[in-house]
Amino acid sequence: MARKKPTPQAAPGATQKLRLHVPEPSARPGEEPDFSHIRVPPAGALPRPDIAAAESSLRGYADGLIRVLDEDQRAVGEWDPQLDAETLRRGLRAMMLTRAYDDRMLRIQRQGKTSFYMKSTGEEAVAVAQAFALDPDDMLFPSYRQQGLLIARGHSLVDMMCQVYNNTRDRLKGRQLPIMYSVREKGFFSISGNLGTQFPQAVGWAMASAMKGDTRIAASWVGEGTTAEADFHHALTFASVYQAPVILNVVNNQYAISSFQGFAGGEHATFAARAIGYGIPGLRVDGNDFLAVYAVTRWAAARARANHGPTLIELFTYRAAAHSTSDDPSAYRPQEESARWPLGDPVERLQQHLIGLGQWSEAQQQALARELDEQVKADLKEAERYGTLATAPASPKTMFEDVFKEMPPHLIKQRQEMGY
Amino acid sequence: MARKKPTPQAAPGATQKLRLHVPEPSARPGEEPDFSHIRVPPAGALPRPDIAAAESSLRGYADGLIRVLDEDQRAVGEWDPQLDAETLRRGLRAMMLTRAYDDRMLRIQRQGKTSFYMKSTGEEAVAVAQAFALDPDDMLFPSYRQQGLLIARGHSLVDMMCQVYNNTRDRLKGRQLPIMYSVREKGFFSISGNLGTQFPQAVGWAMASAMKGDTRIAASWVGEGTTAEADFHHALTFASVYQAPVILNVVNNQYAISSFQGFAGGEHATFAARAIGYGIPGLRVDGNDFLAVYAVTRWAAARARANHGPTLIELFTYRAAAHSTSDDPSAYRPQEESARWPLGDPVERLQQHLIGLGQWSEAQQQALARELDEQVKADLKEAERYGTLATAPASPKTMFEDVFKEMPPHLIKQRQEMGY
Amino acid sequence: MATMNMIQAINSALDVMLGRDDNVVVFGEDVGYFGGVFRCTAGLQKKYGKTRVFDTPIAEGGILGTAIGMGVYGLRPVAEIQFADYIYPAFDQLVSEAARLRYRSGGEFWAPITVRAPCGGGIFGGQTHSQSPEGVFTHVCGLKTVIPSNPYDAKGLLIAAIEDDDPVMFFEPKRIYNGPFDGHHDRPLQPWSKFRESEVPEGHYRVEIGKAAIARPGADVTVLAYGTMVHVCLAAVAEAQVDGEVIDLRSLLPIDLDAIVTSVKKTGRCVIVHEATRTSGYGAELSALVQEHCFHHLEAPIERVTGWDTPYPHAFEWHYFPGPDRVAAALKRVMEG
Amino acid sequence: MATMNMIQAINSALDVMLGRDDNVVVFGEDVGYFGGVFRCTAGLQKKYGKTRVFDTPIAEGGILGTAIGMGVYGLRPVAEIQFADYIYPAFDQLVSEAARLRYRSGGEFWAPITVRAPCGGGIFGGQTHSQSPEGVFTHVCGLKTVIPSNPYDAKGLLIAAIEDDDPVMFFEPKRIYNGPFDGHHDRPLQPWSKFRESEVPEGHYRVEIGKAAIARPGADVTVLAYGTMVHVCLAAVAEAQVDGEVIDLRSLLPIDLDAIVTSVKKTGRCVIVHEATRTSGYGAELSALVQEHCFHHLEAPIERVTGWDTPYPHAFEWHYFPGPDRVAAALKRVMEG
Ligand SMILES: Cc1ncc(C[n+]2csc(CCOP(=O)(O)OP(=O)(O)O)c2C)c(N)n1
Ligand SMILES: Cc1ncc(C[n+]2csc(CCOP(=O)(O)OP(=O)(O)O)c2C)c(N)n1
Ligand SMILES: [Mg+2]
Ligand SMILES: [Mg+2]
Repeated sequence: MARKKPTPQAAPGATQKLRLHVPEPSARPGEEPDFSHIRVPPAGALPRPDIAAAESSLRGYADGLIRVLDEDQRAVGEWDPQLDAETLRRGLRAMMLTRAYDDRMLRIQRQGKTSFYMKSTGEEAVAVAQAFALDPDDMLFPSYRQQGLLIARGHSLVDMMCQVYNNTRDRLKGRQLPIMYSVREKGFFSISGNLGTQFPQAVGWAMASAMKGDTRIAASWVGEGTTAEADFHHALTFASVYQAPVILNVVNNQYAISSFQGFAGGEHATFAARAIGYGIPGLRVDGNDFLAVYAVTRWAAARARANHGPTLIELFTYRAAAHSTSDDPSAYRPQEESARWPLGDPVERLQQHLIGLGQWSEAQQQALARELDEQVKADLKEAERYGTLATAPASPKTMFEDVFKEMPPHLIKQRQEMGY
Repeated sequence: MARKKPTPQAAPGATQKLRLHVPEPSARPGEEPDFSHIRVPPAGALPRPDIAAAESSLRGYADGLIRVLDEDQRAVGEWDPQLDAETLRRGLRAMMLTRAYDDRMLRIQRQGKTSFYMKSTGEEAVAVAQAFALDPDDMLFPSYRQQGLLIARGHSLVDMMCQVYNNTRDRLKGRQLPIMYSVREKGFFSISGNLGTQFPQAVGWAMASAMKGDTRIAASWVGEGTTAEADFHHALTFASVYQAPVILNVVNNQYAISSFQGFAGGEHATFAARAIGYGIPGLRVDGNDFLAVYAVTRWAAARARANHGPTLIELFTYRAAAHSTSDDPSAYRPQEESARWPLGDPVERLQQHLIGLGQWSEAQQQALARELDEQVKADLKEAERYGTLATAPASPKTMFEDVFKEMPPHLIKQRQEMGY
Repeated sequence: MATMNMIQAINSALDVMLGRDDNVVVFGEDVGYFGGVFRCTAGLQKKYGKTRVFDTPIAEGGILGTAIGMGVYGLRPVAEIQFADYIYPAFDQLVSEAARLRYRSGGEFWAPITVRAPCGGGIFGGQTHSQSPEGVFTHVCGLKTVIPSNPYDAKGLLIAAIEDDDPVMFFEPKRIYNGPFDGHHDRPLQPWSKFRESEVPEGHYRVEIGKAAIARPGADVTVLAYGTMVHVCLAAVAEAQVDGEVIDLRSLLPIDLDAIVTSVKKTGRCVIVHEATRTSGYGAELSALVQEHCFHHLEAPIERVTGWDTPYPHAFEWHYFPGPDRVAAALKRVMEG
Repeated sequence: MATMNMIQAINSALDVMLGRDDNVVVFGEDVGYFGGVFRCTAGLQKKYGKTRVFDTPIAEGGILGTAIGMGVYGLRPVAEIQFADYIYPAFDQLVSEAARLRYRSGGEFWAPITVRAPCGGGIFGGQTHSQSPEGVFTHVCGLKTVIPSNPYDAKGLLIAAIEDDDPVMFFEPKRIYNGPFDGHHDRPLQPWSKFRESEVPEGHYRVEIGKAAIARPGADVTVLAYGTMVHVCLAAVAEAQVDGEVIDLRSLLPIDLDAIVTSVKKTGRCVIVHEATRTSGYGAELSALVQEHCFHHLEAPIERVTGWDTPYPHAFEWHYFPGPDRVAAALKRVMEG
């Protein structure tokens, strides 16, 4: 939790004036970054409970922090998922590809080739490790910062770029803001611009899967700031009441645009602890630790598949980049803060882990970085053959379609008015 | 918590079909009432913590049940508020008056003199003891089942009856459904027909009081069923973030119309436990124990006044009457269930306590019952002089007023159209 | 054929669809074991089981949020909002999600949900059990909105709504659940069984969404109404002794513009009636449409007879309710003007 | 006098009111330290402190629920909803509470809140950063709804809204924050500083809620518009070379009916323009009102030029946006028909 700067208080007993407490982050621009309030327990300290364990026996996990990679990036403790080197390398690759994709897309936005972009830099382990931990046909209800899910599921970058460009191959027909992907064949639900709405929808999907005696579970993601929305509460209530087979993830990257997580309640409890009041296990995990994120997600998935109900996971991480291309973090947080994040960088940590295992080298690392950058460039070239928002976007002809399954008379009339 | 009838499960490990869990109460009409799942800890067992105690040290209170009156209705333990006999007699009187009022109003509704009524039978200790524990100028944001707050604050029954009758003296000008009281001079906020909306409003009022360096705190009430609404989550979030001086009460009377509290999440956690995830103390109290309710409310009030922030109180009780005059509980719960409620009746318990103290007698009890019944009859006679909904309600002349502070032209025009 | 009131007709539609399609699920507050505060789902949980017909937490936003997720999975959820007045907590899930999903996903995902909600006043429910919010939903592109006025249409429209692959708002005028209330609250209510529209097939049939019905043919003035007001208008036409053509819109969106235009071009006069507050109510859209399409045929100003722009005052229900007298007066004005 | 764009004018209104009245508080998502995503509250927290100007959790329903409570206490809360598209989660608190409180309590309690929300498209914000939901709020009795079209009105109307004892919806057309955009997206935007309406008094003044302004007097046709569309209509009138009288409504509820009726009776023709979707938009109410009050003066059908009944498509913003060409075409039709 962020350090709570308490409002000064008069002597107890004496009737005193009430005072409003307004949260204050530990450091503002110009001040020294200060993460002294963040307790980082040693890796491997927490045991891995049985997937059938009663919620009441799991409450410690809401205040704890599940970590597998230690200071030297060695995997330690019961939560070590014991992944083989090949899988770890694929994970590293997917995270690096996500980062390379983000960097390239930011550039093309800066070049004016599209209107908007959002990076996930520093949070790649969340989406990639969780995609690896879930089954390919589990249904994903993401927020706008889990592009790593698509990349880890091997979706075409060209297809993603075409959406960002709103070009003639944009499967969303130029209708959506860049990065608001929807990829049905990859079990990736249409991203909404309205925060949190996907959370209860994921629960409903999971309830349906349970009604039908299916085996597929659902997972959803919101940021810590979004936990304040009604949809968060509705999702947890319905997940608890019907014991839905769903994994509800809160990505605590410390910020909601300019607001630090204290404005979502983070001064007074962890976000994992929100689960306790619903009788749902709440687990807090080092979100920059690929192995820990993978292991905790596997545990929650196994629990859900065995009809033991939902799990809330708080992924403790840091938003290293700006909120979006419309944002400039230097206006509200110390510049060097990102570099001081106590839990490090997920890509570097997994890389060091592999090197420590003798399964990876600096040389391979650099070669892979170059390879991925080339791939992204090549994909971008192809995507641009289908146009960009600046040049040739998709055709407005289709703009009256899909409001309804069949176009009602008034829309046919309006389309004619528009000249199509 | 209600006993959870678990959905049968296959052997762990084996990939199995998912199944939807749908809550089921312990007994339905025709079945034996069954409260075996309700743990009733001995009175006096729990210590009374310091009002400045950290929330993390109070989590046990969310699963516990604070009780002062033991089996013999003697006051025991640290939570005994040590009230003098006079105060106890006033409390008994207010609870009995509330019950007498409810019984009489139900009758007049059955006689067709008004359209609707809602009783608080069995829950009188909640409103009355809490009104006693708060200061007279603390602001109350009630639900529709805390008429006892008004009665405990000495509000005129005639005035309340005039609202129920929508008659010429109805201060709400015939606009509101019966029992939707609003009494500004008693710090009693306008009751809304929309569940839960008052919860964040109370937090906002408390925030304002804190901004202004005032000393008045706010209190609000919702039923356990209403905790599922967004407003509940918003209230707790804002109360936590700004450490608002507010007491948030959840009256768990086991039912929401026909739905037992399992449909609000009660199978998996207590409602007091909801507070934990927001870093707010959550205390569960025997809602039929006048002394316990009083003591816990005093504690929460003192905590708020000393700028130690909000408290959530779960008042564990039972809705002995129908939900409203539109409801017939025999359709969804065993008839005899109410009589079997393990925590007894709040009026009888306080009465026995006073008799045990040698401060009260059966004779006094009967005399008081007669006196109150007479008072209610007399007040009713007066109220009926100002008309009833069936005979002479308030005048429609005023029906276009108070939509806005000043009537805009379109409403003046509509009033003329109506002929006024 | 059976004789049904509107509650029975709605129950029958749900029963038929639960029986025909395993993907239909029915839920809402007090909907399961108890069968709904208006009894529309009575007996269905017993017949189809707890995982097809069930109670929910009291969270309209959660009910529709999860319903959308179920729809995405492939189910056809039918959710009840206990009173239309309580639909606002679910407004964001309806407007930003159910209505937008097909569009924003390029047709990849959609939410074939049906939202049932009792609406309208006349039962002394006060301002939070009497509202008619239908107009707001007609402004939301991506939602369909229907309101039946009798048992036959109620069952046929509800089945059509459940089978529709787009989200449908299905408003039930609670005042006419048991009989066609014509606004004369001082007279005994005639039960549905006395009227032809209570003859309802037991099995499956559809009333097409987007088609109006002519409740009473006439030559002098077109009266546009829906729900309870259809019966009020029929009474008013009789009492005003004008040859009014009463059109029961049944579907507000999509709207049967042809039926409206054909009638107004014939009569040259139009009165629009609804119970909802006037300003920016659906009557405004109807007035605009008629004016745009029939301008040169209009012989008198189009009149709106509606609820006043105030909350629904408990004691003055009958002053608020647009009864036959107010409609008749408007008819006379339009015939003269 | 100072020269201000709309952002500066709004900031100045808040500054003036925070300075004059201790009961004014300003809050919303990213409103405090950062000063708002559109910078409308920049510098105010530094000047007035954290308990007068502060950030909030991301919960629009909580923001307005607590705002109502503060209003009941006696404060004058000014809450920002970051984008009008995100107001729906707060819909119940607005409709069922803020709008109803004075009425249901017989005048004992009220919520003098002001809700600021940037609205409208034209900034490539896609379907969830471009909406114009104002029409919905005009259907809610108990709410006032205003939309300024220039810096002078923005400051004067915002001060009037804050001082108003009823809840006021204050919509800010974000496309004209920096200059009076006339719909010609291919031309450079002229900054406000080049226009008279950017001359704004530094101190306190009010623009009365409920009074329209004549943006351009004319004799041939009345053009009803508000917000960004005022500037689009001025351009269209010039390009169509008709002597149009452009009325900037400024306040949608209460509406300045006299100004509208006087103009239409003079011109005999009317075109209504808004960016929101057409069906049941506020244009429908305007059309109905004009037709009811000016029927015998109308020489041509009233036309509505609006956003289409689809979500706001990101890539096709300029196909969706009702630009000067579409308005000009309507003006010509109305002059002929
Ligand atoms: C309902 C709603 N309110 C406000 C916004 C504007 N908004 C977009 S992102 C954002 C911050 C979200 O922060 P968080 O949930 O922590 O997610 P993160 O961006 O950190 O991944 C806000 C306020 C929105 N999109 N939807
Ligand atoms: C927003 C909203 N949804 C639904 C209702 C209908 N309703 C009225 S009371 C009630 C049950 C409330 O139960 P609970 O919160 O436990 O309070 P109790 O009646 O037991 O005191 C319901 C569903 C309502 N009034 N408002
Ligand atoms: Mg965040
Ligand atoms: Mg209850």
